[in-house]
Amino acid sequence: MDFSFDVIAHNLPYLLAAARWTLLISVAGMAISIVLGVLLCAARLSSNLALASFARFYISFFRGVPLLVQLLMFFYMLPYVGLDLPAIAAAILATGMCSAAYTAEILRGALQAIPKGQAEAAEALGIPSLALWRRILVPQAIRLGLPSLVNELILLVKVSSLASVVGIAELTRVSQNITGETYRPLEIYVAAAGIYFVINFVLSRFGRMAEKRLQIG
Amino acid sequence: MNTKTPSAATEALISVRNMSKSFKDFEALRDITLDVNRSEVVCLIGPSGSGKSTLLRCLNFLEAYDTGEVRLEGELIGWQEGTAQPRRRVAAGTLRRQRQHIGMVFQQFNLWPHLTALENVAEALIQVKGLGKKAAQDAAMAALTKVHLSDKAQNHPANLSGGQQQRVAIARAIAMEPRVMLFDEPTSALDPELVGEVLTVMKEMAAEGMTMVVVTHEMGFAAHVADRVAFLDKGRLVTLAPPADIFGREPDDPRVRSFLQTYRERNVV
Amino acid sequence: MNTKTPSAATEALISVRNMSKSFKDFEALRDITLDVNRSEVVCLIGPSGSGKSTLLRCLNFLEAYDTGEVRLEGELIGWQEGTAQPRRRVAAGTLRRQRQHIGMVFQQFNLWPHLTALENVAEALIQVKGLGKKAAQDAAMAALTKVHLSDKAQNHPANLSGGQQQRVAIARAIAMEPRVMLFDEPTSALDPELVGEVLTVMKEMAAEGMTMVVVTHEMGFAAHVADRVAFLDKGRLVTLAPPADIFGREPDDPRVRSFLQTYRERNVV
Amino acid sequence: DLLADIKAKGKIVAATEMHYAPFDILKDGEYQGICHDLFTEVAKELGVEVEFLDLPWQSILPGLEAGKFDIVNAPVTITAERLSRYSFSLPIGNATVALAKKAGDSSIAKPEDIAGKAVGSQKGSAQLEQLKAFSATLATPADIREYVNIDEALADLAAGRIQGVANSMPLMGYAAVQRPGLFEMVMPPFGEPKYFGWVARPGDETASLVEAINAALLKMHEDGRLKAINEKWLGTSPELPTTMPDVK
Amino acid sequence: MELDLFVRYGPDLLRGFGVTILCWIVGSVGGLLLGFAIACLYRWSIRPVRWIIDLYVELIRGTPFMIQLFILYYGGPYLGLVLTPVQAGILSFIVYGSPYFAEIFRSGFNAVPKGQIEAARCVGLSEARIMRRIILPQMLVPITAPLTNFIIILSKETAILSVVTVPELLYETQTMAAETFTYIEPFLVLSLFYWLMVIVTSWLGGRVEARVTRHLKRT
Ligand SMILES: Nc1ncnc2c1ncn2[C@@H]1O[C@H](COP(=O)(O)OP(=O)(O)OP(=O)(O)O)[C@@H](O)[C@H]1O
Ligand SMILES: Nc1ncnc2c1ncn2[C@@H]1O[C@H](COP(=O)(O)OP(=O)(O)OP(=O)(O)O)[C@@H](O)[C@H]1O
Ligand SMILES: [Mg+2]
Ligand SMILES: [Mg+2]
Repeated sequence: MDFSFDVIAHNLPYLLAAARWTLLISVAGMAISIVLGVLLCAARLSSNLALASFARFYISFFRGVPLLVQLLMFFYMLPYVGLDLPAIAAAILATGMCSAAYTAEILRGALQAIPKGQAEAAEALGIPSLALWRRILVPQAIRLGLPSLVNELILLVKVSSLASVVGIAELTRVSQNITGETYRPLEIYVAAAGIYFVINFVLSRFGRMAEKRLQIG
Repeated sequence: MNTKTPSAATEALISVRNMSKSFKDFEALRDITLDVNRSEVVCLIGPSGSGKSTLLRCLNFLEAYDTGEVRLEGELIGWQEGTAQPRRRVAAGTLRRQRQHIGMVFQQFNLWPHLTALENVAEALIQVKGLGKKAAQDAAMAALTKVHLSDKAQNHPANLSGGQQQRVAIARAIAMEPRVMLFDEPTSALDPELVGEVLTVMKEMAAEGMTMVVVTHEMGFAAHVADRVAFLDKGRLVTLAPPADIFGREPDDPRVRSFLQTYRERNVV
Repeated sequence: MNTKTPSAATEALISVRNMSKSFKDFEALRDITLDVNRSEVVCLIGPSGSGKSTLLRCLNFLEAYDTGEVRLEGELIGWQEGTAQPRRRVAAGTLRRQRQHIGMVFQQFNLWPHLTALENVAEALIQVKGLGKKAAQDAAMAALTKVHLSDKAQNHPANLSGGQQQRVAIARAIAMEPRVMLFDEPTSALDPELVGEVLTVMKEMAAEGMTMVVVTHEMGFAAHVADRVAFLDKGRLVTLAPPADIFGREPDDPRVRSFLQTYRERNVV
Repeated sequence: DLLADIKAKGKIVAATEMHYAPFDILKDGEYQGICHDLFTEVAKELGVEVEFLDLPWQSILPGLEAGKFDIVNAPVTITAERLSRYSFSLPIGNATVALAKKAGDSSIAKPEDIAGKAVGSQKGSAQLEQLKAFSATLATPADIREYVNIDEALADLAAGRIQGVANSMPLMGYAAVQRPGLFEMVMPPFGEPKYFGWVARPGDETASLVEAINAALLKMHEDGRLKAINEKWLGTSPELPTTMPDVK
Repeated sequence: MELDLFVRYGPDLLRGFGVTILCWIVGSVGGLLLGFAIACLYRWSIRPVRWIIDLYVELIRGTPFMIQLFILYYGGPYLGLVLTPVQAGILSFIVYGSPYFAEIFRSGFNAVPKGQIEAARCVGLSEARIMRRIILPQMLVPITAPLTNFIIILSKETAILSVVTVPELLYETQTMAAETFTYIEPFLVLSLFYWLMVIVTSWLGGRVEARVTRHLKRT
């Protein structure tokens, strides 16, 4: 096999340029995923039946329907109801909203492992439920669920490749395009994998650091 | 020997009427009726599993009692006034307001493990009392100093000894300056010296007009601090009397008698 | 007053030599030297944070002590014999064998919340002692009965009162019939009556030749059961003497004196 | 009417999947290829600017129907079933199936030599149908493997799992030119002649646009631009019909 | 919507669905076991081994499955590793899932209070037994949801197996789409089948959760 580093060297700038889109979608998607995930999780556990069923439905829908289909719906069906989003907004929203369903479940799992007494102590002090969530429950749920959350964020980085279906030239798409022209898939894919790896490695190490910092005792 | 004069206030701050509570088929509390007057200290004693913690938890509605009433300053706690069975809970905000004036120290402490001792105490001051961060920390530090823990303010609960954790829990409750304090074995993990100190803190609080309900296994403690002592057995309130009547002479109730018997035998140092 | 005759056995079962333990910069134990003879009961007393729990945890190597030695029947616990600093740990299997003969009751109970009371007790009987399921359950039930909990055998810890949880923890340890028992405040959550009963159980165990190290805040308890009492303060072993010497007359050490002072004042019922 | 709208805006939006060399190539970040050159000329004829979009195939038809772009300027093989659902332009390329083999593989000299050998093709493509039909006429049929993308079939050819790849002639030829040491074209093409066209939404709304495009193509037939562009990319120029081919 | 398409392609689609389910279940179970083994190894080993495990986790987790599969399947033969599509698909699927599962398990280990493990050690339970009886049942409380999540995600990652010609669901729907030039129908089929798998997985996850949180519900 002749593995050509020249091909990689020649195409690296284009791959890196494409990686910027990947990065943008990932980072913005993560923000949506976490904020919305916390809210969904709270709704899912709420005693308000309407809220709880909405959250259940949301989670079931966004986990159930393939993200590809969700993206197409965001981009191509929303215009029919008069909401024409720019491609990048559709990509960010769809990935973020889909990921939020998973994040919500991770947090819900972690919350169950927090001893009930802690919420009782807050209740007994009259701490409002918003503060209870913000200060007591969510920080601990994030600590407990951190490895799973990092998993989810890494998946989000990778799944941002689907943004190509709304016409965004992100990393995977561009590497496919280059492959189509150079007929050198191995080289190009190794290079693309390298870029994904760098992004995810940073994310993952960040997660480990946070884990260390949040460790108690 | 209890040396305090009986409290002058006569109006009941907490009034419990025919209150019962079951866990599935198990009747943990049966038909409890009990008044706690303003500035009064009532100690709950009784064997393990007799329902002391459950009674305390019903007072601030951490357990929803089944039948009967619990009132604080005349206001029904937890349930909506005058609703027939099945009863309806009050709104969350109302319950929160009601609870704000009822401080509680848990048997298992229930500290928040991700916050330092200081943060554990300051949290409610910021969130409920609305103090600024600085003011809350000062107040929290003052409360920790009261229980001799200012040097461990920055430790997380996992790095505190059992007694230290218990004192943080006490500091957390007293910092809120509630009208009533519920203590669930506040000295169980303390050494004799600290028990004395916590007792002093509680005496001061009582002198300042704090109403207290204290579950304890320390008879000496009950004898010293309580205005009245309630003896629970198998979910029933068997005796409710000033400590002198219980500890000073042979109690009438055979159950109470045998309970105290074992205690006396052991404590002849 | 301790009425037991001093133990006849003289060989040290546990022998602690110049043992120290720090948490980061904090010296929790300094240069502890202590022998516990066969069938002897040693009580550890001292203020909160003085290192009592830490000492107990070093005895079965739950905390790896930094310097010095802990030996059980002559065998070094936890560290490999004769290795220089940095020391090397013994193999996991070896440590397990060493620990098997050291029972422990924790200050925080550490029950397994997903198992019922009975299962909590039976678990090690099946796995470590190799009993069949039925035999283990019978033995577990016998241990629970000893601590008056047979009726709560099927409850999970969350559905037990504090005292009940503590008794399950005691039953779990005694069911294993270890050679040494370490108790960390085994009666803190118990009412006087039960304290008496647990005490009886422990007395029986002592009579049967069980060696025990007991951390306690109950001076009466120490006076009744201990052969010797060790007083810890700020990580140091200040006094080690028969209880009569500590409780019977004014102790020489001023620290011990003031510690006991507060206790006496309170316990005049 | 779509054409009127496009003229009013002065811009036509065309979408394609930019990895089907030599028709659609993204080289050094720039869109190139036969379809690029042809459509640029067509847009000139229409008197409008052109904007090209790169979309994966899954997204092309939904996007077309949602009106996110006006036309698909990808080379799409014209088949009866597809014609029944969409409008096609006149042929813009030759889609007749041809074979590529590993360079230097002497066991395959002509298409018939694939008998009993493993041959890959693109799933769902018209060329696959042709290959199947051709294979059925052989004494021992070929072992036909179906790939989602032709890239992967070529990768497998390189890896040695298969001995041949069948796809449209221009594509096979281009692969052989790009990786001369690796791939080699097997002449001649086989099966029925097939053609590539561009795709528009069906119906009256787009009829005038398709007509205008066809008119532009015919003009380019005449003035030689079509030939020149093909020669630029393929070295040769295929015969392309000037009427819609008859497809069953 | 053309219903006769479903009749025409029905058998192929169902066969594709069968392949998808096969790869998904074998891949999930294999990944789960491998991930658990990795997490245990991590827990019980010394630093250098942990570094190697970390590297493995970062490498596999940090790169797209499609590219891993591509490299294994198309690059493998150059190193003498010739696999059939289904072999390559399932093998890479197991490997791909393992670091995610390992991380989830690792978080589970940390969720069990130290004191309980100490108590178990004190009565002489072996580490393996502590894992099975004390840690596992309790760590399932926080990790059942993330595990369910990831198994759901894996169900959709099966689609990537189509690049090495595993005849799974997406592969079949793409044929349908390419031949007939339709898209609504194939997407409908995809969504419906994936949704089915997701519903079953969430239901199972819910059952497991209900089972492992029983003791937490105060009566
Ligand atoms: N993991 C730890 N990290 C840092 N400091 C610790 C840790 N564990 C214990 N300590 C400190 O070591 C000292 C001794 O703790 P230990 O638990 O042995 O006290 P103790 O005598 O058992 O007290 P108590 O009677 O309150 O249980 C305390 O000051 C405590 O804050
Ligand atoms: N959630 C529950 N479900 C079932 N039974 C319960 C529950 N909580 C408590 N109980 C039972 O109710 C009884 C009273 O419990 P409670 O905690 O009030 O006892 P206590 O008087 O505080 O005992 P202790 O002195 O041991 O703390 C006990 O027998 C206990 O087993
Ligand atoms: Mg209690
Ligand atoms: Mg301690």
